[in-house]
Amino acid sequence: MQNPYIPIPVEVIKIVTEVDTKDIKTFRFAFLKKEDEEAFRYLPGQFAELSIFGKGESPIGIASSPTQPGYLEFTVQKAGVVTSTLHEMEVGAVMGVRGPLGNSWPIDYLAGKNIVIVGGGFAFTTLRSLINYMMDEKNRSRFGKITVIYGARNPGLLIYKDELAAWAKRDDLSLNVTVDKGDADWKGREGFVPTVCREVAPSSENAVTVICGPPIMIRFTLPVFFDLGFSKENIITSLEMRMKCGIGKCGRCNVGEKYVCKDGPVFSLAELDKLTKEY
Amino acid sequence: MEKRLIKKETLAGIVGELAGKMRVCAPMKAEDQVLFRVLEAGEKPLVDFANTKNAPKNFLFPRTEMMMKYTRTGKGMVFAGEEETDRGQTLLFGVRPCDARSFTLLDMLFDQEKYRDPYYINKRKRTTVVALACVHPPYTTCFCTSVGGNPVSSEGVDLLLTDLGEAYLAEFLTPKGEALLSAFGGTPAGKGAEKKKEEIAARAAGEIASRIPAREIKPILDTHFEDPFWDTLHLKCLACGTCTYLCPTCHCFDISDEVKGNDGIRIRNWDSCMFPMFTKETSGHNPRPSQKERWRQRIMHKFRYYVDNFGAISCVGCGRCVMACPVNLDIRKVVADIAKL
Amino acid sequence: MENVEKKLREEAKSLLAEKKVDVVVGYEKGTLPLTATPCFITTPEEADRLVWNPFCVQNLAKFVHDLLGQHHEAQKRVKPEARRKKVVGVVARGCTSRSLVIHLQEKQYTKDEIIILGVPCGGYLDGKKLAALAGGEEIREGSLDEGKIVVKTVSGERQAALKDLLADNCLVCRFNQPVIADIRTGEVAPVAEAEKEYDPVTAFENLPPEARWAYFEKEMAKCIRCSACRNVCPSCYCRICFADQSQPRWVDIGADPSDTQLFQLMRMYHMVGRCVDCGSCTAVCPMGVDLRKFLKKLDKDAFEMFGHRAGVSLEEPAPLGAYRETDGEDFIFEPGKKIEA
Amino acid sequence: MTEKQLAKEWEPKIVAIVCNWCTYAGADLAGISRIQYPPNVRIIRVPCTGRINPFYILRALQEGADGVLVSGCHPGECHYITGNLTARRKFAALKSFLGYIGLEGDRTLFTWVSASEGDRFAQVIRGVTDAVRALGPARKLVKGPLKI
Repeated sequence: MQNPYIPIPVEVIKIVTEVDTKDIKTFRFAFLKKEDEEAFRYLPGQFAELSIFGKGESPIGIASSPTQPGYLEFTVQKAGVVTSTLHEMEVGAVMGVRGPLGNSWPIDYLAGKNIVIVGGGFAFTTLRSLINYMMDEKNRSRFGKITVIYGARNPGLLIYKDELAAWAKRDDLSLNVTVDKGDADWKGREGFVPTVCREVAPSSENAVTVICGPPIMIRFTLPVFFDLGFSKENIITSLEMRMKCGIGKCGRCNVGEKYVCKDGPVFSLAELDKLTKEY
Repeated sequence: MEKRLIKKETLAGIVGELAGKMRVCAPMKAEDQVLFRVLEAGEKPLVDFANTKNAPKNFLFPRTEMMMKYTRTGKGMVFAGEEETDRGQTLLFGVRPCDARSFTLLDMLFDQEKYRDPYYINKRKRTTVVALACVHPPYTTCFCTSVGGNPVSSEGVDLLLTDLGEAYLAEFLTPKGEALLSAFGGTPAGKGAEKKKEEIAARAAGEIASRIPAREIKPILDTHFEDPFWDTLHLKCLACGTCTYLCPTCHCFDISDEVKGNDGIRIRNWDSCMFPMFTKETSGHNPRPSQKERWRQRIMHKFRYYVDNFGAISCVGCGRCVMACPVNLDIRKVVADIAKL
Repeated sequence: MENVEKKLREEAKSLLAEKKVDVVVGYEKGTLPLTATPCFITTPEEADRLVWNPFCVQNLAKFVHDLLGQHHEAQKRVKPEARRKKVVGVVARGCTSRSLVIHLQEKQYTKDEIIILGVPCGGYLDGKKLAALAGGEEIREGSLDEGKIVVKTVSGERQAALKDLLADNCLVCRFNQPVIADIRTGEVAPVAEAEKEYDPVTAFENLPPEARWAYFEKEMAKCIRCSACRNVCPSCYCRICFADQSQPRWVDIGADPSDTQLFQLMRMYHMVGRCVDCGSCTAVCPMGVDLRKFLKKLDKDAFEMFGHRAGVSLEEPAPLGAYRETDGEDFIFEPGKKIEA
Repeated sequence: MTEKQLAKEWEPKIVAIVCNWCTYAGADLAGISRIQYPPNVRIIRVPCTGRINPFYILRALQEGADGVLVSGCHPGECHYITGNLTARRKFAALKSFLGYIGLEGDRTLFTWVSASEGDRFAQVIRGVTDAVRALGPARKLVKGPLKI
């Protein structure tokens, strides 16, 4: 029997400090064993337990896309015991990854539709995975128009700056980056994500929106999409809950009868409506 | 199925003898309590007792269990191996039918198709459950019949023993049970014994004093997630883990690491939905911020979510939580009150 | 006692009717024989549920702290002009009142937030002694009449004098009356043998160190870390207990006995001069750990070393928050001087 | 190696938690003055003995220290005026409690060494090392090897 609790050994091969406050870093891991890499088949929206021996595990969304073989990336904010230790690690360190876990963004459902991606702050990670997945040349034709609205509190807190610049140059993706408040060097858009969504006003015609961000942003963004005519089936988000096992056993992350780790983290609003309001 | 009669006075000796050959866990007196523990060779277990203070789930899902080991190297800690699961066969003697049923409920969770829990399953495979049917319900707080069990239930049992007076009727229900045929010996049981058992079963079920509408509350829970009922229910709850730790069906756990020198282990420990830290996130946000939400979770999990997911109530009616709750927050009363909503 | 109960209900009723309190924390009849359980009365009509008898075990000050603590937290999220005071009425005997004093000393709330319904106390029934009376069998019925406890079990009826079944801490309690009260509901209860208070501690001190260690080790091995002792204790109110902290993690929760020993040692040590010997922790422990054996030592030391009795005076702070220049120094190491264990 | 040999080669490990202003300076002085004392002590410097959480002492024992020494300024000489006076109460109660549960008295030791007492520091360390050596390796409250 395969033991779902045993992490896969990986090595840190690259670390990028994403934000000015230096508390969000992107870690790139390479698998130590080739067979592990082949077995680790994932889709955007899934997560994995980052496992630091002696400290424990922390569930983190996978930020890289399966179209980028050879490595896994995770963007991690320094917060608890595990993430703080991770932030002190250097290239070459060996640790563990356990996954992939959870469901994913519903790729098959998204196929053939126009996609509106709305991200806030550091919750942009699995959305980035989705964007890179869809923008991959093998996949791009499967999706319609792609609109991205991404906001952070200030320019220094925007993550994946290089990629944002690259996407901005593409004509098969409409990118709208905003900050709550700019600084002297900021030439882009200013304004909260919900406001920008209203301004951009993507059509709900054959469209699905994928939203991920802080609860307050989601709360104010949802009415905008209702007004634009998006149905609850076509608004998709990802939940966060404290997790330990990641496979629906340890009992803490359930919302109603669903386990966020096993049945989620991705739910449509229509699905969430059926669950108890405990998140 | 093989049925035998075993002379009453020989039973403890048979089990004691087995203890020399395999790992036998059985109820034993420990100061003023009766607890399951591993027998020494030849040690005779209690056969005449009400029920144990702790649930036998401890032998399949221990309070602390090692998951894996690792060691420190120049590059960091590296994986050094899984827990060695092969600890030979275990005989779990003297399990009450309600507790044996708890194993089938735990199987549903730990032995799900998609993610199977190797630690639990390996122990479960190697454990033979010898149950002692309740000829009389041991406590007035017993309510097994309200949650789908009964005093002579054979669910989760490999060998069921029913006290017929001078002898035990031994029913060897499964291959694991049949493996004990030669050790238990006895004489073939006839129709008379079977009839006597049926009488005993009917009488014992009738003697169950606590009856609660456990199966009736599912539709109420479905629609009463937000209800003023939850606002006061929890007030006297201490947020301790007594109910969940003694419960035969509670299975929540926490995973943590321990390090000594260059060696480390990852272990899992029982956790409890009653603890504030259970769902507290690193950010400080807690989706179940007070004991209200935690109590609701406990009730919902047992009587609603488990039914949704597995079609069974996650309670076997052993009454341990009723007797052990330090503030007498009686689950029987809670369920009865919900039925009135 | 009956008159006390009657007066208590009347007083609670009028406090609630006149809206002088939002809630009265008291005891009501439990669901098991010979038990009482904490209850929260919010309307005058419900006040008749209140009982006062020797089955009232837990120290209710814990709930006062919880209620007011939660209220203070909730008020932080309310605009200043909309903030309101919550007043909690509490049925308090000697030990409960001392815990309230500790809370007031430690500025957990102010005196105008509580109304103390003082009750005289002659001690409460000890669960272990009662279980022993019942021969370890379930108590199916029980009664208390004229100082005599009668219990019915499966094998018959047994009886004993109430005074022989009182908890050890009650037998040596010098606070049969509350130390502070707004309303007093009864005459002075009989004074216990307070002069024998520290006898068991002294006896334990006189054992050889290895015997003491063996006892400590044995008792701690019973602990299942359910936290009932900590959570029921009125003096244990840290928002996040050291045992729950993850940064740093002070104590592990795994299988090593030293972790449990350290958890208990440290929790108890936090009680120096703050333990009112209410016995709640010992009473609620599901595994029957003899916590009082150790806590009473801290009480004795606080009194002998620092002249402090917990929760007796509103002016005198807990001993570890203060000092005197003349405090004893016998324990200070001097090279060449031997210190006895 | 037999147990006897192990015991023979055993050297006590002692954790000394000392205050920055007096005892640590005293230890410095002992060093500068080249006063010899046994190398069994690992020093942890804290601002004041009043800052020491008693759990430090227990954790040191749990992690395998054979003895723990706490030392600060003499009463009345605390850099923070009264830190060591409250500490004195804490440690008096702790030591008494640990003794009560049967822990050897010489496992946890408390003393005062001022900045000018380099000599006394060395003496204390000698005394403490002898005392702990006489007790042998610690067995109580010690965390065992990692196993379930």
